[in-house]
Amino acid sequence: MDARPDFLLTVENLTVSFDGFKAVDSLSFYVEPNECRVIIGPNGAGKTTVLDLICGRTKATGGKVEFKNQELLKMREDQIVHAGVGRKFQTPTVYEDLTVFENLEISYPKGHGVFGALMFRRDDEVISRIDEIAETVFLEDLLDEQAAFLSHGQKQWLEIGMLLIQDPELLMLDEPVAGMSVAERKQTAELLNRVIKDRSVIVIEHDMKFVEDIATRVTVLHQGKVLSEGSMAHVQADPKVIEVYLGH
Amino acid sequence: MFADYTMGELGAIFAMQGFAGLILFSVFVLMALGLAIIFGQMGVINMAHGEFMILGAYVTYLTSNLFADYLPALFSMYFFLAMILAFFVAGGLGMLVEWALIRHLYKRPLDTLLATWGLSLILQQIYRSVFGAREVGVSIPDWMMGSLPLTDMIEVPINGIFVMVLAVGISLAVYIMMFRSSWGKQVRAVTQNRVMAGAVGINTARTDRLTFGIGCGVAGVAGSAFTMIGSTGPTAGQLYIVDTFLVVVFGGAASLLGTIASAFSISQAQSVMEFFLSGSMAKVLTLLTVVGILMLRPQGLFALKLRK
Amino acid sequence: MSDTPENPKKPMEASRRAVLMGGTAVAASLFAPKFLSASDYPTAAVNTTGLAVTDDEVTIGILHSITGTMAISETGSVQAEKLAIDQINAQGGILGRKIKYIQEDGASDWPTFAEKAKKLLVNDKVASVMGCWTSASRKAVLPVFEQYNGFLYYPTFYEGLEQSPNVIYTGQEATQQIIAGIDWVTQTKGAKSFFLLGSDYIWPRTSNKIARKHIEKLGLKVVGEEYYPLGHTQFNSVINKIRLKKPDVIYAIVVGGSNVAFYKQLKAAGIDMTKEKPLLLTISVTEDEIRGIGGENIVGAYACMKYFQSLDNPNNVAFVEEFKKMWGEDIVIGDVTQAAYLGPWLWKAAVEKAGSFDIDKIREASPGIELTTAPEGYVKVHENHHLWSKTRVGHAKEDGQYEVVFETADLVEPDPFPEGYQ
Amino acid sequence: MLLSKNRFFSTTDLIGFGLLALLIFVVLPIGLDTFRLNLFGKYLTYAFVAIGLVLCWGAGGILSLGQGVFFGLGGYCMAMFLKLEASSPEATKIQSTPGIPDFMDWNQITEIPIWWQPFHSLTFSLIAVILVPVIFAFIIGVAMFRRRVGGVYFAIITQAIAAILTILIIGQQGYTGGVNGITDLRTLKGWDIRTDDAKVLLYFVNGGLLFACLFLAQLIRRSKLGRILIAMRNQEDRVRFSGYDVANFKIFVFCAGAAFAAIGGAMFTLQVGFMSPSFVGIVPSIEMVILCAVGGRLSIIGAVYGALLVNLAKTTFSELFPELWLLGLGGLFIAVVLIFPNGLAGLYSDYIEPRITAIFKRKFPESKDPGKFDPAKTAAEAAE
Repeated sequence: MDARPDFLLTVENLTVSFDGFKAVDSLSFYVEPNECRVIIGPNGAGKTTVLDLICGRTKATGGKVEFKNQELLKMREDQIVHAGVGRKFQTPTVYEDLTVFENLEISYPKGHGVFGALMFRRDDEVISRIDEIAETVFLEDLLDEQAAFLSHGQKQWLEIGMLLIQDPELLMLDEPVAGMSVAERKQTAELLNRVIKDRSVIVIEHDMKFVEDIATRVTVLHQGKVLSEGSMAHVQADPKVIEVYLGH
Repeated sequence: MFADYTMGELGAIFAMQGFAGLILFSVFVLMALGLAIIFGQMGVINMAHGEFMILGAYVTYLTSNLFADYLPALFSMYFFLAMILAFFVAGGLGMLVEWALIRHLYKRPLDTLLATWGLSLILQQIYRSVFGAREVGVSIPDWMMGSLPLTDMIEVPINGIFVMVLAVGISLAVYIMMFRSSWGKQVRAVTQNRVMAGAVGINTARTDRLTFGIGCGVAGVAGSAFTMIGSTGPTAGQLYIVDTFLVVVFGGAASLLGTIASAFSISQAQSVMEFFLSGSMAKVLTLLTVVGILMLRPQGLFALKLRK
Repeated sequence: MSDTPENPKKPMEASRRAVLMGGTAVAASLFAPKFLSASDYPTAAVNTTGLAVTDDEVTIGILHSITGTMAISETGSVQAEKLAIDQINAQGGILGRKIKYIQEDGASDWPTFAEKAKKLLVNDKVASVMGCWTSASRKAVLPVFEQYNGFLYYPTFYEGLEQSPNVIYTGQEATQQIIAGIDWVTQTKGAKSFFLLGSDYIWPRTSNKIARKHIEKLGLKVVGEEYYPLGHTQFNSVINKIRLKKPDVIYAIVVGGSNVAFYKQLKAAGIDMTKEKPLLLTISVTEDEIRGIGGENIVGAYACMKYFQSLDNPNNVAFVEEFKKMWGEDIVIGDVTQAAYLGPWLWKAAVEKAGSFDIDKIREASPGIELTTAPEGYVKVHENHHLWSKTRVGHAKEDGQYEVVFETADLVEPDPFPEGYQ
Repeated sequence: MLLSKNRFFSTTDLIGFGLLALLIFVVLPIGLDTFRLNLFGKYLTYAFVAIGLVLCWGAGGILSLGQGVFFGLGGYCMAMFLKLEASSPEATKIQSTPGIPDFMDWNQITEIPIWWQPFHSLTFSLIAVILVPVIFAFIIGVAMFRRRVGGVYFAIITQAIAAILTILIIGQQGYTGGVNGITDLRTLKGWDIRTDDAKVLLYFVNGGLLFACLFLAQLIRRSKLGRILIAMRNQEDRVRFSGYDVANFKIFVFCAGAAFAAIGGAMFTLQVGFMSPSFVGIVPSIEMVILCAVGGRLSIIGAVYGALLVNLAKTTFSELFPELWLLGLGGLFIAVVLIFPNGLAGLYSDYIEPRITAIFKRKFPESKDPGKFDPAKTAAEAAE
C-alpha cells in the first residue's frame, strides 16, 4: 500500500499505546493538497493525539506518517515544522512575557539556528511581514502589547498568526474557536476561511455549524479508529456515527 | 582476592555483605520515603529534608537524656517513644513550614528549592545555638547495639535488623496511607488535579499541609533511627540530601514502588562496589551510574507513560 | 638538625616547684625569672617593623572557624588560646605589655582564612597569629604569612611535609604520632597485620603511607587500605572486609561525622574493641570526638597522641582545672586543644628570649625554646619549627576519657620530611 | 541615536551599565585600600557566575545547581598553569623530586602526568580555562536537553554532578591537590601576582572582563536568541512548533553560563592565589544561585550587585555576628523567593527607576522600551 504521491499527507496504520491502552489504533487517512479536513469525534476518541503524533509531540508505537514523501515519524518537531507542518494547540499557547510583535517575530521563518537567532536582524522585510500578518489576525493595533494582557480570543488569533507567518503547507488546528465569544467566533470563522485557501488544513472542532462551513471532508474518530469518513452530509447520515453520538 | 579463604568463610562474607547491602537499602528507604511523599506526590523540592531528619535525631537525644535522668528503669525502651515524638515534632514543624512557606510556592518548584535551602540554613543555625556546634552523643539502649551471632563467622548487627524492620514497617504504613485510606485518595486527587479536587469538596489546603507534615514526620522517624548508625550534629543533615534526592528521582518521582526499587538497586550497587573498590571510587561510580541512567531514562525507573 | 634536649627531667621538676610555690596555676615560665616592665623595653626598640605594639599593649590575632563545619573542632582551640592569653596577662603580659587579641572567623572556608589572615597582618599589624586547624586552611594562609612576614602558631597534628619559616607547628607531625604507636602495638600487643582505614584527604592518606612504610620496614603486613569520602556514614562493607582480612590491628584515621558512624557500626557489627581482636588504634579520635561518638561505643580502642586530658602531672591538673573554670565543668580537652594552649606561651617565651616583637628576631629565637609548664609536660622547639614532644598511647574508657598506657621514654624528634617514608 | 535605532541599550540598561562602571572603575578603586579592593575583586568573580545564571535560569528557565563545577574547572585550569610555573626545580629543590608541584611530591608522584603537560603553556591554559568547562557543559547539555530533562530534574542532576566532581578531586589528590587544592601560586609569566600593584591591576582586568561578559550577555539578551529563551521559558512546546530545536538553545545558553563561570573561576584563582574543591561542591553552587536571585534573576546588572552585596554581607556579618550570619543568609533565601522575587533589580525598577527615567524623559522624549516586560509576573512564570 504505497502512499500515492498526489496525497500531501499519508497516515497509515498509525498506532500509539500508553501502558497498553491504544489511544490511536491502526489509523489510516489521506489528505490531499488544498483540502480542509475536519476531525470530529467524542471525547477521548484520540483526536488531539493524532495531531500530536503527526507533529512529533508524541512518539508513535507503529505505522507511518508521510508528508510530501518524507517520513515524519523519524523527524524531530522542529524538522517537521520546517518540512511545512504547522500546529495550533487546543489552549492558546503564546509567549506571555513577550509583545505581540515579538511573538510573531519568533515565528518568522528565519534565523532558526542558534547563531542564526543571535545574528537575526529585524529588517524592513521582517517588519512589513509582521504588520501584514498582524492585520490578518486583527491585532495590528496591539503589536506593542504584552501577550499576557490579550483576551482569550486574541491569544487564539495571535497563535494562528504565528502559524501563518510560517506559511505552512499543512496547518493543523485544535479547536480554534473553543472558548470564544459569539462575535469572536464569527470573526475567527472568517479568518479561517481566508487562511485555509492555498493550503491543506486539518481541524479538530466540535461546533458542527462551523465544521459545515469549512470542511472539504470529515473524519469521525471513535476509540482511536476511523468510524466514518466522507463529506459532512455523508458522515451525518452514517448510522454508526449517530450511534456513537446519540447512542448509549 | 579470594584465594586465601575457605568456602565457608567466603559464604559467610557474602552473606554478611548481602546483609550490609540490605542495611544500606533500609537506610536509603528511610531517607527517601519522606521525600518521596513530599517531592513525589506534592512536587515540592524540600532541601531541608536532612534537617528534618536531624530534628528527629535531636528529639531522640533529648528523650534519651530525659529517660536517663528521670526514668532510668525504662531507659531500654525509650527509643520507641522517641521515634513517636520525633514523628510528631518533625511533622508539626513540617506543617508549620508548609503554612508559612511552602503553600505560597506550589506553582514554583524551583523557588521551593531555594526557600527550603534557606530554611535548612536557619534550622542548622538553630540547632547550633541550642545544642552546640559539636555532635551530640545519643546513648542507645544496650540491647540495640549488639549483634546476633548466627554462626561463628556470621554476625548480624541488631541495629541493622532494627533499621530494616523499621523500613519495612514505615513503607507499609505509607503504602496503606497513600493507597488504601481515604486520606491517600484525597492526596492523590489533589496532586493530580488541584482545582477539581477542590471542586468536589476536598479541603486541598488541609490535605497539602497534612501531606507535607507526614512527609516531614517520616523524615523525623528516619533521623531518630539514624542515631544508631550515624552522627547527630547541626550539619549532619546536609550529608543525606544528594543521596536522598537521587534515590527518589531515580525511582521515578511519583512512584512509591519506584523509590523502593531504586533504593534497592543503588544500595546493592554501592555495597558491591564498596567491597571491590575503594570507598571513594565506589561512591563516585555509583553516583555516575545513577546520573548516567537518569540521562538515558530521565523519567526514572518506574514512571507511567502518559499522554502529555 | 638534631638538638636533643640535655635533660628533660630537670626542668619538669623545676616547674612542679614553681606551680607549688606560685599561687597561679601554670604560672611561671623559665624565661620569666623577673617581673618585666614595659619601661625596660621601649616600644621603639622592641618593635622596629610597625607591628601593633604600644607601650602597654600588644595585639595578636586568633583565626579559627566559628561557623561552618569546622567550628565543631576549632572551638576548643579558641578556648585554649584565650585561656593562655588570660593567664599570661594575669602574670603581667609580655615585656610588660598586655596581650590584646583580635578574633576573626575563618568560617570553614579556605579563602576566607586567607582573606582574614591578610586582614590581620596588613590592617591590624598583629604581632602573631594563633590559628587554623585543617591543613587546607593552613595551606591557604601560608603564602599570606610568608608574603607579609607574619608569624603563625598552628595547633593541629598534621601530615608534615612542610616547614615554613613563618609557622611554629605546636601539634605533632605525622611521624611523631605514628611510628611510636605502631612500635608499641607490635611490641606490647604482638601485632603482625594491619588494616589501614581513613577519610579521603591528605592527612589520613599521608599518615597511612608513613604507617605502611613503617609496618613494612618492621617486616609486618598491611592487609588492607581503604578511604571513604568525608562525611561518609556507611561502613558495613569495610567492616566486612576487615572481618575477611582478620588483621591484628585496625589503624583508623576517620574524621568528623564519619567517625561517629564508623564506631557505632563497628560496635553493632559485633567487633568488641575491648577484646582487642582486632585491636583498634586511631590517631584521629581525641576526647572531643568521643563526646559525639559516645564513650560506650569506642571503649577499648587505643589512641596515639601526645596529650590526653587524663595525663597525671601537676601542669596538666592545673591546666584542666583552669580550663574548666573558664569554660565550664563538663568540657573535655583534646590533644589539639592542648597544643593550641601552647601557642601563646611559646610565643611569649620567644619574645622574651629575643627581647623584641620583631618577627625576624622571634623566628631566630624560637628554635631551642623550652616550655616546662606545658600540660603535656616538657616541650622544646626544634630548628624545623616543630616541637619535640612525647608520644603517648591512651586506652579509651567508657566515660569518654583515655587512660594513658604508654609514653615514650624520651621526647620524639619531629621530622616533617622523613627520609624513607615518602 | 543609540537608544532608538538598534535598541541594544534601553534607557534603563544604559543607566545601569553607566552606574556600574562608575562604581567598579572609579568609586571602589578610589574609596578602598588595596586589601579591600582585592576583596571586592574576589566578590566580582562570583558576579561572572551570576550573570551566566541570569541567562540560564532567569531567561531560559534552566536552573543549574552545578555552576560551581564550571567555576572550579576554570579556576583549576588557571591554577594548573600557575602551579607549574611556581614549581621550578629551584623553587622546589627541597622536594624528593624537584620540579614538580609540591602535592605531587607528597603523593610519591615522580613526574608530571601527561594531562598536566600542556598547562606549561599560557596560551593553552587560557584556552582551556574556557574550553574545558564549555566542553563539559556541552556534554551535560547534550545528554540532558536532547532527552528533554529539565526543571527540577536538571537541578538535581547538576547538583549530583557537583558532588561527584568534588569527591573525585578530593580522592585523586596526587593529581589535583586533594582537599587542600592547588595552593601557593606565585607568578604569572614571571610577574608576581601577590604584590599590591598586581592586585590592583588584576582588579581592573577582572572589571574589564566582567564588562566584556556583561556586553556579551546583553548581546544575547537583546538578540532574537534572548527573546527565544524567554519564549522557551513561557511555552517550550510552542517554540518547538515554531521550528526551533529547543535543545540547541538550551545547550548554547548553558555553555555560555559555563564559560562565564569559568572566567570568574580563573580570575578568582589569580586574585586569591589558590583553588580548592570547596568552590566546586553543592553548597557553593547553591550560594551562587542566591547571588543571582538576590540581584534579580532577570537582570544581568542586578546579578553583579547581588554578588557584591551578598558577599559583602557575608564578610561583614560573619565578622560582627557570626551567629546571625547563617540565619541572615537563610532568611535571604526565603525573602528573595517570597517577598521580592525580582531581587535588587525588581526593587530598582519598582521604586528608583521611575524617578530616574522621569528625569531622562524630560531630556530625551523617548518611545517606550520594547524589551521591557512585567518582572513580577515573569518571575512567577519563570519558576513554573
